[in-house]
Amino acid sequence: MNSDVTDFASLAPAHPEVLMALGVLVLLLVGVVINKERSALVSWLSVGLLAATGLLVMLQPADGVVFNGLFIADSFGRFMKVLVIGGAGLALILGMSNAEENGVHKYEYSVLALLATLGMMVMVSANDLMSLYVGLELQSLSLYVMAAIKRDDARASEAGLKYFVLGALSSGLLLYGASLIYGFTGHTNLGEIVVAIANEGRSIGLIFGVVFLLAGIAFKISAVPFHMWTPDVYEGAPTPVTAFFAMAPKVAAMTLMIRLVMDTFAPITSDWQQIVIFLSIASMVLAAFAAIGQQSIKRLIAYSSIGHVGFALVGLSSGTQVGVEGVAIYMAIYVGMTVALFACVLSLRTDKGYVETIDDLAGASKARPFVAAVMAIVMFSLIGLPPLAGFFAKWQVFLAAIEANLYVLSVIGMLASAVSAFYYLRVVKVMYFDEPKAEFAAVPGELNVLMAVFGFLIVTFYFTVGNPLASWAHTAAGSLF
Amino acid sequence: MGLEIGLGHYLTVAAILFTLGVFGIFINRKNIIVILMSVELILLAVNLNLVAFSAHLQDLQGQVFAMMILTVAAAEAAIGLAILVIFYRNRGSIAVEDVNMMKG
Amino acid sequence: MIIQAIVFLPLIGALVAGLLGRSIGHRPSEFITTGLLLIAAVLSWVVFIPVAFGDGLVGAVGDGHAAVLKVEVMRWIQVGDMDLRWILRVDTLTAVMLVVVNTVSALVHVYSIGYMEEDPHRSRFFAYLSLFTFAMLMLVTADNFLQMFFGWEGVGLASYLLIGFWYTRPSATAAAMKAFIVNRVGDFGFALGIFGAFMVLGHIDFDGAFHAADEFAVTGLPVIQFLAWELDAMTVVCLLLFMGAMGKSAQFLLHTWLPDAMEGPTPVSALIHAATMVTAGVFMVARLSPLFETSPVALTVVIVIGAITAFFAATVGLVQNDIKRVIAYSTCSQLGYMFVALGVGAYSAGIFHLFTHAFFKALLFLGAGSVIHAMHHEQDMRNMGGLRKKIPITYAMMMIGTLALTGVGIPGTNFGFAGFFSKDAIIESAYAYGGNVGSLAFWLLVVAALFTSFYSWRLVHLTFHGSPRDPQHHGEGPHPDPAHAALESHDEPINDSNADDHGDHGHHGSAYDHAHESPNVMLVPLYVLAVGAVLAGVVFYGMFFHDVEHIEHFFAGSIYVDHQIIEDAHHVPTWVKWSATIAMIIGFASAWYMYIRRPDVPGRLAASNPGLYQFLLNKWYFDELYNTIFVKPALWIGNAVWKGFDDWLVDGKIAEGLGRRVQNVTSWVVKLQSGYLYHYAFAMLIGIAALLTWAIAAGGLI
Amino acid sequence: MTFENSILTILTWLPVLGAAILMFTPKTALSAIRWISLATTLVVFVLSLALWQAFDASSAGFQFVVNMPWIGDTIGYRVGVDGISVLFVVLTALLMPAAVLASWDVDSRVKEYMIVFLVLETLMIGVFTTLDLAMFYVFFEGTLLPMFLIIGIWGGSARIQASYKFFFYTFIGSVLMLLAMMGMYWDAGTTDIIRLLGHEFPVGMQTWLWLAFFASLAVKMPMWPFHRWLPEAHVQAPTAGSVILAAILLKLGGYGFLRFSLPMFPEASAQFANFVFVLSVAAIILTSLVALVQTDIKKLIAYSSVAHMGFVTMGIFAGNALGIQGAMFQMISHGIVSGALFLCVGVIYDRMHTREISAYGGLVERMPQYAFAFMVFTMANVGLPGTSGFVGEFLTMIGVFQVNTWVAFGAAFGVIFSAGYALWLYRRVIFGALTKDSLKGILDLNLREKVVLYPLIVLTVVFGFYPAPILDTTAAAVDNLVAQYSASIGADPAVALADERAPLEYVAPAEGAAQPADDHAAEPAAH
Repeated sequence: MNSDVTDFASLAPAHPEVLMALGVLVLLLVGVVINKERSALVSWLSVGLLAATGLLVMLQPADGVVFNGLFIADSFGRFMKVLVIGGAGLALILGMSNAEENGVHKYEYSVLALLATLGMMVMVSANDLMSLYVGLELQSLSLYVMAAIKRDDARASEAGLKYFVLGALSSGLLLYGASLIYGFTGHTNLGEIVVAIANEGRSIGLIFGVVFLLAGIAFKISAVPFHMWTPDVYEGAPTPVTAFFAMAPKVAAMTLMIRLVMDTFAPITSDWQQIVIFLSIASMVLAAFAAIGQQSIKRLIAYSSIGHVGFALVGLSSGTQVGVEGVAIYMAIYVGMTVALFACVLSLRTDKGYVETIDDLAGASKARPFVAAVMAIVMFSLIGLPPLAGFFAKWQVFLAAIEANLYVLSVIGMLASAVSAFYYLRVVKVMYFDEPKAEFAAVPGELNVLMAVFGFLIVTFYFTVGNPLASWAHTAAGSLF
Repeated sequence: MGLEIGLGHYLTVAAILFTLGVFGIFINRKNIIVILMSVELILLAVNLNLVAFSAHLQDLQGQVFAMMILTVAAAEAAIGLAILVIFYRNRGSIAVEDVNMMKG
Repeated sequence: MIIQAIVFLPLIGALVAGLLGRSIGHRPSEFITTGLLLIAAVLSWVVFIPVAFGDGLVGAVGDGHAAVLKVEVMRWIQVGDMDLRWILRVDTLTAVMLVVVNTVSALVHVYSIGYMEEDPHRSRFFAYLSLFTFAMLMLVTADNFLQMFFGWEGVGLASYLLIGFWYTRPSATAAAMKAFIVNRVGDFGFALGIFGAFMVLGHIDFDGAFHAADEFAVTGLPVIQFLAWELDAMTVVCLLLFMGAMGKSAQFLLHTWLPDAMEGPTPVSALIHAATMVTAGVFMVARLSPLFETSPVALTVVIVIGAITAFFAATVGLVQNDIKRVIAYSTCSQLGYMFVALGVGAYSAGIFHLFTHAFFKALLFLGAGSVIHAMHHEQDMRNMGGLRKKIPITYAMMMIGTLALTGVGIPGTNFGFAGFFSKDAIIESAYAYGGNVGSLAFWLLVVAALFTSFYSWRLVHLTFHGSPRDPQHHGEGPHPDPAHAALESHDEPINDSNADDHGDHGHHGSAYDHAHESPNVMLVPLYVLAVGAVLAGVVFYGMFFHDVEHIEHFFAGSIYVDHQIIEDAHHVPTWVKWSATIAMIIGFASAWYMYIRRPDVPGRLAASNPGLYQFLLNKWYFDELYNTIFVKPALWIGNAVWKGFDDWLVDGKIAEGLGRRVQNVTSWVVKLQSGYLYHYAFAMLIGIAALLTWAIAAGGLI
Repeated sequence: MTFENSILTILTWLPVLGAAILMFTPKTALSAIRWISLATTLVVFVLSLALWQAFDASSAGFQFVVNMPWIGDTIGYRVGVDGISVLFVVLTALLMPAAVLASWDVDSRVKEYMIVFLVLETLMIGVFTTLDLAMFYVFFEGTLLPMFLIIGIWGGSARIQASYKFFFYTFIGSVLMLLAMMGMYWDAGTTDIIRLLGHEFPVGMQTWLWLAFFASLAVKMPMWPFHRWLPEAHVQAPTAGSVILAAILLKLGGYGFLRFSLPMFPEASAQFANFVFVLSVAAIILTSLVALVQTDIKKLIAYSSVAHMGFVTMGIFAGNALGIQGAMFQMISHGIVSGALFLCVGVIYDRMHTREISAYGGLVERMPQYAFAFMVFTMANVGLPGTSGFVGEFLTMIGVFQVNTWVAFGAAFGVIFSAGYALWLYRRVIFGALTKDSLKGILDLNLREKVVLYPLIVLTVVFGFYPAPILDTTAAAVDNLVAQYSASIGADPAVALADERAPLEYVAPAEGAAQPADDHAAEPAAH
């Protein structure tokens, strides 16, 4: 463990984060000095910064532990960082065309998004309870603000408030757990905690700590029963912000969870498995049923994201490398589908503004055939219907579950996915089988591009990204074992 | 014989504080400010835990952790109040009951 | 080559007339089909003559069982150890059938040119006729069970199409359906019989099967687990096969379709429902005689069914008023005779009767057709009478046919009409069979003979003798039969039968006055058949029944020949030999008494015991019975399963019920999301608590 | 890139290529769209014939095999056909042009319509050509997607409910099969079907796997009582949709049984055989009776399809060459016949826009050619010898008779009932006097309809008289399958006769009882 931080080169593993941090500060200055209406510039610059960081992550792979073991960089972390950065960048792009309406045209928005991303990167690379907490808070605090960034909108502010209160509670839980773990193992460094647990075995205090810690993280990935904030915040926050929430933070938190359970709590697998299975089943089932009752598209998306977290956890609960691999692939595909989904939602605008409820989509297939087609594809993919990407995601995680003989979990999960098909199909039905009500406005260019690209990838997953993604996830998962 | 104050007592106190904080969040039906205070109470409990442990373990990390939590908590409180202000501007109330435009 | 020609010429005719008929016109299709059929008929005689009078079948090879000539056409179904091929098999039995089928068919074709001349769909009609002939030929030349089944169903199809030829008449299409479905009931048994035969004998071609059947003499009879019971395999197989025969030959219980089949044009009735198709069952049993010989039980059943049919059909025939239905029931009854012959083991006698019957029954039908044609499609005998003067030739022909049918002849001499020889042969062998079954059959047949002669003469009297009785013609004399009004409804579809096909209502006025002799194209076939009806018996008596050696040599093993029964049949007491003749005379006398001497008697008879009369008139109420115990329940079950199981239970309760449950759960779950912060926080705490307890409990830390 | 290793790939993906081309054709260029799709399907058909011609029927193994790992270490790109699957490929390719032609007059969203159909063709062909377990599921389940849209978008009045039922019935069944497939992967360590066929699954596991597969295949088949979605889907679907549904999608179930249940879980199959028999007979008898009382032409034919599928399942689980060959033939034949029947219904539906039987009657007056075509297919549906419908029914029944006379006895009732409902339908639609004014002006088959129907008539009759092309193709593969099956359930591999001899014993004289039987087994059947 290298404690000498004077040498910049020795920080190679953390270079992306450093770059990001400096970049954010610069952009903050830029935003302050330039006048408001040029703020689109800041957004594009932020996207550029994210792209640069992402490239740095991919092209300059440097494994290692720095900052006295607070920070670890491995291929698993890199995989997830790329997802985080990609998700964040795409979310920013999604917000470009409609910044004004959604009140995300202020340069603060981009800056906050970048800060949140930085926090997520730290989470992904956290190797110590402290860095974990700091990264998580950096992310959360930025997100609270982003949720409420549309200041004059009551729903947005309520979303921010709810998110903040519950988020604070959850970080309280997490901290309480952290303190217990520290107390009963005597360490805050994950690596040392493993050793300690392995030696001392488990105790009630430790289990308490684990439960609280996982509960705190479960809140971030919005797993049932810590999901209650999700529908409200997703509905209240401006759509681009919702898109941001739906992608990067989930990936980061999921990474954190994986790293903790697979690494730190490896010696007490049987214990955390119970917890994860509980979360998984609860999320899949409740989301499947609750979503059926929704009218608002964004609430629907919220519940669907809850459900998908549940499916991802199916892979995790197997506690095997295949499982981790599965989760990694699942998150990647989930991000891809979410991008396409929000691109569709943001490009369907009637004279009454952006589509809010599912019924607003009626007859979209006639007015906007391309958007409708992509949306339908995404819906089928979210169901997990082959040959679309969503199927291969489910295939991976359930494969892991079956390997771990979690038959009940698998059957429940499959039935839940069958139920969930009900509300996804409803969207398709409204778009294709029902008669059009309203006219739809033209679609902005970049959204068209996004829909085209991700729609294509979802459809042709088996031929295009499937193989490279799988092999990359394989190596990534390998670094945890 | 004076009573020896041990780790257990500290933990108990912390636990009680923590429980109070949590209950403060969902028993309280009046004011969001109270909720913010309850959050602080929770963080306080955590800090107490950490300090107690670090004393017990003869190890500094816990106190460092506590320091960090204090600073972050400050930022958190600031942001929380800011959001609260916005909400008040929009709704003219900070009663907990009124925070339910969105449900289902 | 000659064989293929015989079999496939009709097919060619059918295809030409059927597919091109509309484009080439009616005349050409008539001539093509008829011409090809005539050629086929001549060829089949060419095949038959040497068999009958020469030294056996030309080009035949003695193959195990029979001197047989086989022509392989092509492969059919090869699966596992089952090797099915299209093979034309010709031996004596087939040769006989070829002659019967092709001759009658050719004559009917010729006849139809005259009979159907007014019909707008003639080419279709001739296509069907030729198609039928082809199917029938495939049946008789079958070399394996399945090919026979093919012909079997093929004739069924043709019969379906021809009965329903006048498709605008509901009664016709209904009769067609009934015929097909009732036959299917028989085929249900036939099919199972084939499966069983293949399972028991391991072969689906006849020779292989017969070999295997012979083996049983050595190995003993196999036992088969059929349904719940351990049964003698051969009995099961034979009975199942016989079920098919019953269907096709309209035997008791499965006879109901035959009378209705009279909805078809009269030439069809002559060809299909008298001479050829209905005898397919007889042919099948004869063809499979080696199998049936292995199961006495099955043979007994054959006798009983045959005897009952002969009697039952004759009784019904006594009171029918539709000229065609009378003949139809007589056909049914005669088929019963044939089955009795088969059952007692006198297969040759059965075939003999089949052979002769084909001639005189076809003659009768065509004669009846000629009458109907003369009366402008009037078929109710109560509206005829005194036609003797109007259509003398037809009258003469009908007389010959009647004499042959009633079996006029002098026992002990070689003088008699065709029916005389064959029918007496059967009655004698029935007596010779002895035992309860034998004597039962004997007496039933004798009584049936009496009835036969009665209703035949009744037909002649009502139609040709006496004085005209059609309503418009102010003829004298009361109605000879009561319940005329009651029966109008019953006969309605037949009375105005072809009216909608031939717009000649005008004639209906006084049919008698306009009655006219048929054209030669219709009469010539009658002459030919008449010759057959007169001579067929005396000429072929020898080789079919007279002495065993001759039979042996003639059939050359194509059927099983039971020396014992034939010998015995020749040495029955004299009174037995005379019994049939006496019965015939009694029948004739009573018919003369009731319809010429005292035309009022029948009415009083019927009035005095109406129950019996109605019972017979309504054919023992079989249609009503079947309708009640089969058709209605089937439809009821169908409805019940559809509405009750599919729609109500599966769809309404299970599928959509599940959907409703989901909705319930959903609304409940959505309520949980109250929108209040404290509920959310509470939920989180509950979650924590639950996880803690579970983790700790499951972890066994408490 | 030889014919050997490319033909299947091309066959499978060519339709998607066509769909891609359509995607870039302007939606207003209707005739272009129609002709492109027709051309694509025709090319595929020709290629499939080439495949069949190049197929070596004498070998029981898979041919034209391509096998390479693809996604991770589980899913691979593996294709190949054997005697069982090749014919389904041809059948699919044969009926797609018919479907396209039948949809010539579709006027709403023609572009999407054709695209969806072409995609569907790829998925269907993929099911039969793929040799990878996971990919089988991908294609098998993938067919749901286009079919859901076809019924839902271009369907009749109650289309939405029908499409939902279709989707959920099949989807819920299939997810269980998916789990079973994963279990198979972990037990055998591969998704390569060729290797899976060689793998012996533990008996205890087989039971569960069998049931999971049954849950999916029985619904797809559909077997009684899982058939309720079928009539509804058929009635609502557009003509071409019904054709494809009846002719091909139903066959996926039978194919699944032949490809997985029987060879991979023989013990379980043997153990569940009677269960399947019961359901099959129930299907044959009950659904036939239900068909007897239908008032909707399409519904009647749909129910008759269920009954005919009963023969298929019955034959498959008879487990002897007769039964399985019969089942194969029955599937192909039913594909042609039922497809043609739905085309026939489409013909009059296009003219009258009603499926009510009572709305018709006496059509033969105005439409003799149509009456002829309908008669041929009706008779094939009835199973008249000389039509393709007979061979399948006969073989399955004679095959199952060897195993269980009860089943054969029950199934034989189908012979009666099928005649009942088929002729009843024909009588009410075609026969009778043409009294209804609405029908007075109805026109006979036009050229396009003739081009669609007449070839099918020819096939129906030809396969009835000369089924050898089909039976020979399947023979080797089926014999191999039967040999393995009977070996693994401990029956005598000597197929048909061994089975049939089993229940026979001879009464006196005892010595050399079964002797002559085996002689017969040895000697060739015909002269």
